[in-house]
Amino acid sequence: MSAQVAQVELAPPPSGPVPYPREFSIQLLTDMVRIRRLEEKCAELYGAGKIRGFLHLYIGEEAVAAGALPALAPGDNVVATYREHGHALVRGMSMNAIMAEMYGKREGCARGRGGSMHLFDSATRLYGGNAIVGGGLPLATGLALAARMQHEDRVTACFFGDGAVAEGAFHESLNLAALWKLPVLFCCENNLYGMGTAIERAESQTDLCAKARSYDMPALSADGMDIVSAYETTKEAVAMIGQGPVFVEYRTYRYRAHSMFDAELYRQKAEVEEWKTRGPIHTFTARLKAEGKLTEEEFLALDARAAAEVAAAVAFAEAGTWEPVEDLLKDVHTP
Amino acid sequence: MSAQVAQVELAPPPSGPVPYPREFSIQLLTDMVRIRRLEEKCAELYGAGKIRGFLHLYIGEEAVAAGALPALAPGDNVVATYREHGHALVRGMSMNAIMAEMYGKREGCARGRGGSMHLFDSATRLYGGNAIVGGGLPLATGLALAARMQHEDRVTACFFGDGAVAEGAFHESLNLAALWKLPVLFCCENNLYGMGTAIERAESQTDLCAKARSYDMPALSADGMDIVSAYETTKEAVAMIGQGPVFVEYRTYRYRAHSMFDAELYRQKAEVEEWKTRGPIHTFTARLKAEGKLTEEEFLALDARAAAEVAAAVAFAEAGTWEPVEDLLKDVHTP
Amino acid sequence: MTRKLGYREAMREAMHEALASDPRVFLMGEDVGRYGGTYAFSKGFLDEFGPERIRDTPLSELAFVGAGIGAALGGLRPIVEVMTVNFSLLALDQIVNTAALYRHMSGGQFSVPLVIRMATGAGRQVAAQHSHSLEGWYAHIPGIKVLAPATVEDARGMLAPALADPDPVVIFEHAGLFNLEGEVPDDCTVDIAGAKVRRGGTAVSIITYGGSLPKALAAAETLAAEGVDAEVVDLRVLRPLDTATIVASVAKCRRAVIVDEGWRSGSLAAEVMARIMENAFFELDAPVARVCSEEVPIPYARHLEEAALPQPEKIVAAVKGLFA
Amino acid sequence: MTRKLGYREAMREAMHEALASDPRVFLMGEDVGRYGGTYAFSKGFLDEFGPERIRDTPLSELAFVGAGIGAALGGLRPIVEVMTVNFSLLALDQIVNTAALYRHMSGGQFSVPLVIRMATGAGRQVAAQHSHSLEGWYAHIPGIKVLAPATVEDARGMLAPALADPDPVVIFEHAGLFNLEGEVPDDCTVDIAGAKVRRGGTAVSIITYGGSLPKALAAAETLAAEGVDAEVVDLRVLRPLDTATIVASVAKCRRAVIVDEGWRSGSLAAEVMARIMENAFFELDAPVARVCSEEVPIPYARHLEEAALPQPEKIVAAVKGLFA
Ligand SMILES: Cc1ncc(C[n+]2csc(CCOP(=O)(O)OP(=O)(O)O)c2C)c(N)n1
Ligand SMILES: Cc1ncc(C[n+]2csc(CCOP(=O)(O)OP(=O)(O)O)c2C)c(N)n1
Ligand SMILES: [Mg+2]
Ligand SMILES: [Mg+2]
Repeated sequence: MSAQVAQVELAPPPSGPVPYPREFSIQLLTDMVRIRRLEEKCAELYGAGKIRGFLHLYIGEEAVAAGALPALAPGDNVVATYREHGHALVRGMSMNAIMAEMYGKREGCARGRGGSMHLFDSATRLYGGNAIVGGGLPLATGLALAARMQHEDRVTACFFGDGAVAEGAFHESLNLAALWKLPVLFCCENNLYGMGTAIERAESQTDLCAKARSYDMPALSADGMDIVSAYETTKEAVAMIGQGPVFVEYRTYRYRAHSMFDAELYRQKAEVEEWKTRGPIHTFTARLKAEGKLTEEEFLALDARAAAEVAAAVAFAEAGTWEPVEDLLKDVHTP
Repeated sequence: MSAQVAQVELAPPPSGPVPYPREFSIQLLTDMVRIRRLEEKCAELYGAGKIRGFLHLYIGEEAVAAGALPALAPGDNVVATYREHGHALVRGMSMNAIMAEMYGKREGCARGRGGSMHLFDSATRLYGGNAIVGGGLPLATGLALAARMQHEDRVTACFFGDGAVAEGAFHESLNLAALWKLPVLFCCENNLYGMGTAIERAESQTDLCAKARSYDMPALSADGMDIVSAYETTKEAVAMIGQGPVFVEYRTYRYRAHSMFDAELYRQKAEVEEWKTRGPIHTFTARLKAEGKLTEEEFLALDARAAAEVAAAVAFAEAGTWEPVEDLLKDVHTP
Repeated sequence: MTRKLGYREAMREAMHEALASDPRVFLMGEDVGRYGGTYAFSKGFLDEFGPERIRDTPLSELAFVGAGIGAALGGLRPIVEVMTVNFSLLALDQIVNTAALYRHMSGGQFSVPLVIRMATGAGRQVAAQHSHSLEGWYAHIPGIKVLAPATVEDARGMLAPALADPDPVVIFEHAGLFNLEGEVPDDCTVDIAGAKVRRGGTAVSIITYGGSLPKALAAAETLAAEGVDAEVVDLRVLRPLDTATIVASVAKCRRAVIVDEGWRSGSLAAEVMARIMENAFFELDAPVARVCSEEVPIPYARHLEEAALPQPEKIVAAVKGLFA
Repeated sequence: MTRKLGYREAMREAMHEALASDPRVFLMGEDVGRYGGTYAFSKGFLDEFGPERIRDTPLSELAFVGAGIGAALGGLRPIVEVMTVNFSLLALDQIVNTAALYRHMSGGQFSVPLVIRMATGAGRQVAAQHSHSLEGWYAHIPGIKVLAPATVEDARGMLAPALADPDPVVIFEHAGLFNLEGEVPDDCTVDIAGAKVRRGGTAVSIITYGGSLPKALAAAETLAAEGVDAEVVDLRVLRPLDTATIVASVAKCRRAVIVDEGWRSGSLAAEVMARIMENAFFELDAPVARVCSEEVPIPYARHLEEAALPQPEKIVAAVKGLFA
């Protein structure tokens, strides 16, 4: 009774031509690989006790952040969740700052005060990391309000999971953004589960785009395992933003446990394996190779560069310092 | 700029045959008149300082409670709002207990502890009166859950206003009820305003039935100025409940101010006057007369009985006693 | 120079001034616009400043408070009005988990210059769900400042420094004060740094805030007539609490009564007593007493409501108890 | 007879017993079913009791807590699990404005026999938004009872009387205790009426609850080694507070330290100090001290988190301060 298979028909693995020049294609792939390598290392470091607290891995979902964020402009705002290493990285935070933060070191983006769930970066307009499910949606709505009132041409992209859709915050924020026609891109990472609860057990209506449309908001659905779909759909959505908010659903899948404390009793191994056939990195790599945009040597080289970046980040974090305990009360208020 | 006209096309006044026997027709009319006379007196008593605190009148909306509640069975549950005198009365609470409660007397349904916004009656399964907008919806969902789990054939009717639709509680409750297929009748009294805010300024999608349907929940719309429409639609909805919750919108209008502190700056007098042409009592009276189901004498007689009932309730309340101050801490906990 | 002003008008003037002088300031909340403000604080603003800056919101406390946080992060200076503290429970997640923590969680990268105003308190027979006095809860949260203007002058003057503060500030306006009138200086500049002695005295220190201040002052008058010279301290700033002023008054008077409309157990009064315990124990001639609300949901009936709340007579009795 | 039991297993047993013995009892909350419970408290329950009685909910804290209230009114005995106190902010409106007030507002017509359980506290490096300790807030609300099982025996025994209580009961389970092991009697019947002395002593009374109890006991051990015989009082029931036991201990020891993981200002510790002020002032040889969390959102880094929270060393130092 406990295990269950999510009730979505599994689309065939992403395939077909990649409509981008070689360089951009490789950038997309590289970002996915960077996220993957970073997080594989994080899992290892968690086991080693270097990273503590909650750690939520994005492995399997890389095409979403790596595909969606390049569709944004540098002046746009990004709001994310506790599963946001990928977003921070692709948005432009240095892997060093991310890793040092997870180590709890002073050289981390939040001086070690936030950890994995609280990556912030004012330089790239990354407004967190938020450990409250749905907590980012009202915030994003307000950021968009500020942009509109100040006549700034700025989109606010707000990432959240399928689980967040059940929260009152989702409803109130979508309505407010639609009512006031605010430039918010609601990016729902639908990985079919909120912790151990499959979407069928959380939503009476599992078509999330239909839900978004009930606010009179346009909604698009992307294949979140296909970086081409993620990028193209996001671009299309951004172009529609002038008239008000847009909702994008990215249908994706989490390969790892929800967090490091999850025995995964709620789904069958076979389901995970099936989804792995749609893996965003290997399918995209295969497509690029088929098109002659990438050779195995090139892939190995970029993978090695990602691994080197991770190794450097670990070294950076290891060499980092601890915020002095005397500074404990710092940054509760603005000096 | 301040005043505005609600953006709904005004339907013609309710008309046409009344498909009920004389007795039931007159019962429906009588209940509307009882509410009206009760509340006119309340307004007067508020002016006289006999009733205090918040007082929200239902005048203009009587067809909703008087039409919807007779479609329920005695074993059904009712959850209402702070604008619930009518619901309490039609559900079967004595006018004496209502009036004494508003006086703050011990003989009131809540021993004077609740007042106008908190009418409760265990005998008729009236679970309040709730002064928090949207606060009753989760409660109703739970009452329905209890009924379902205990195999009781009991509907829970939950009344709330158009303003409540923007609350997260609405979203979470409708989803939960639809997901679990609970026997809740969500009764939305859409009087076009939440306090001074017209529905167009509160909802990106003003078709509330469309919103309800986004939870995969059937939704019906009734003319809330027409007691026949209110009764028939509610009956139809109750019959559909076996499969899960049903949403009913009653399109209605509040003739009086939101509360006793409202200068009504937000709407034009002309709008109110226009809606008065659709008044639930006079249009229904006219229809009954036209069909020969009611004479002017009969109307005057039932109106006089209502007035007498109100006068008796006032006398009852006036003669009531005060809960002793020594009992202040009573009923914080169950003894 | 001074002039006569009402509390309501004072708040209105303060908001008007802020809106007129800083284009980043805007007002957002339920019925602040077309309705003219639940308590008429913003009457006429919509016509003057337009719907972009005077924003009627849907009944979505969580989202519009959160939107205020976002707007503050985005460069604006929002005044978010939550109609009453009772409804703020629906927005507490955003206030506590986002606004208050944001600067710290981001390692100091972002500040949230947000002002949240809300009516608080009982006394108007609006019953259990509309009569909370939860200032003490808010005063527990690191990362926010909490203000309680209890005089017309503070109602007029506290908003400007609150808006100038780079971090979130929550202002509690007790509904029982709205019809208060007072003489105020033409220049209503006030600090939001600490407590103020509203009435000097030497025999007992009555420490209070918000809606209980007039009651404390009334009690002091009664006591004066009976020869007891009470000092009345208005906390004004509930977080951070001004321990120095509290301690100075208590050290002088050697006796103290705390008056607080919050329910007795876990009230802000308890915190004031704890501070006195920690900082002025040896100055005390008697244990500090408190007059709080009874531990009951506030009842509708007037006589029960009155019995549930702090009243001047109870304060007088508590003071006398200290000398018994 | 006694046996060895873990805190986690104790909670699980208690729920199992309730579910098995009373068909009106059911468990509802996020991931209580298929996931096996966030902290594995309900592992296997779904298979044993079925999805009607072990209800996985959507992420809708407000609605499912409210639904618990309705279900209780409708004749059931729900155990509603809110994953952690941090998320309970989203449900506070229903807890305060509905559950707590319901009986009083209805003039005694309806009671709400609801049990809400939630994890609380810091200490696992889960940072600012996941580390609140808001027991003190809940203890402020009339109409609810608040429990804090800090021993395996209480974890095993408190649920049954909570379910038997006709009114809402909130149970706080400190995540730092989940791996606690203890010897428990075969019959784990406990009351939910008051505090308990966990360690007898005469020199100082250390009063605490929940996750801080093991720290207080550790501090008492250290102090004992240095010749200071500390008594440790476990409040257990945070509302209503057991003033008598507090006062008896303080009157005996004449010195007291309150240990509370809540932030210092407005902490439950302040209320305990206020009660001592009111009831045992003349028995005190020194002002009561408190060891609370620092006034900072709980940071992620271990060394900062440790510095922010009460620790045995801080308790020892505070006790020594009383004798200085
Ligand atoms: C308000 C709130 N409730 C519960 C939790 C605990 N929690 C953390 S993540 C999570 C699942 C969220 O699922 P989803 O939104 O689908 O995001 P995903 O983890 O799948 O990326 C839960 C229940 C929380 N952090 N916040
Ligand atoms: C959560 C909450 N927010 C605000 C209020 C103040 N308030 C009371 S009634 C009301 C309007 C509600 O409108 P609607 O739901 O349409 O019901 P109506 O009054 O029109 O019957 C408001 C804003 C409240 N009681 N509760
Ligand atoms: Mg998910
Ligand atoms: Mg309405």
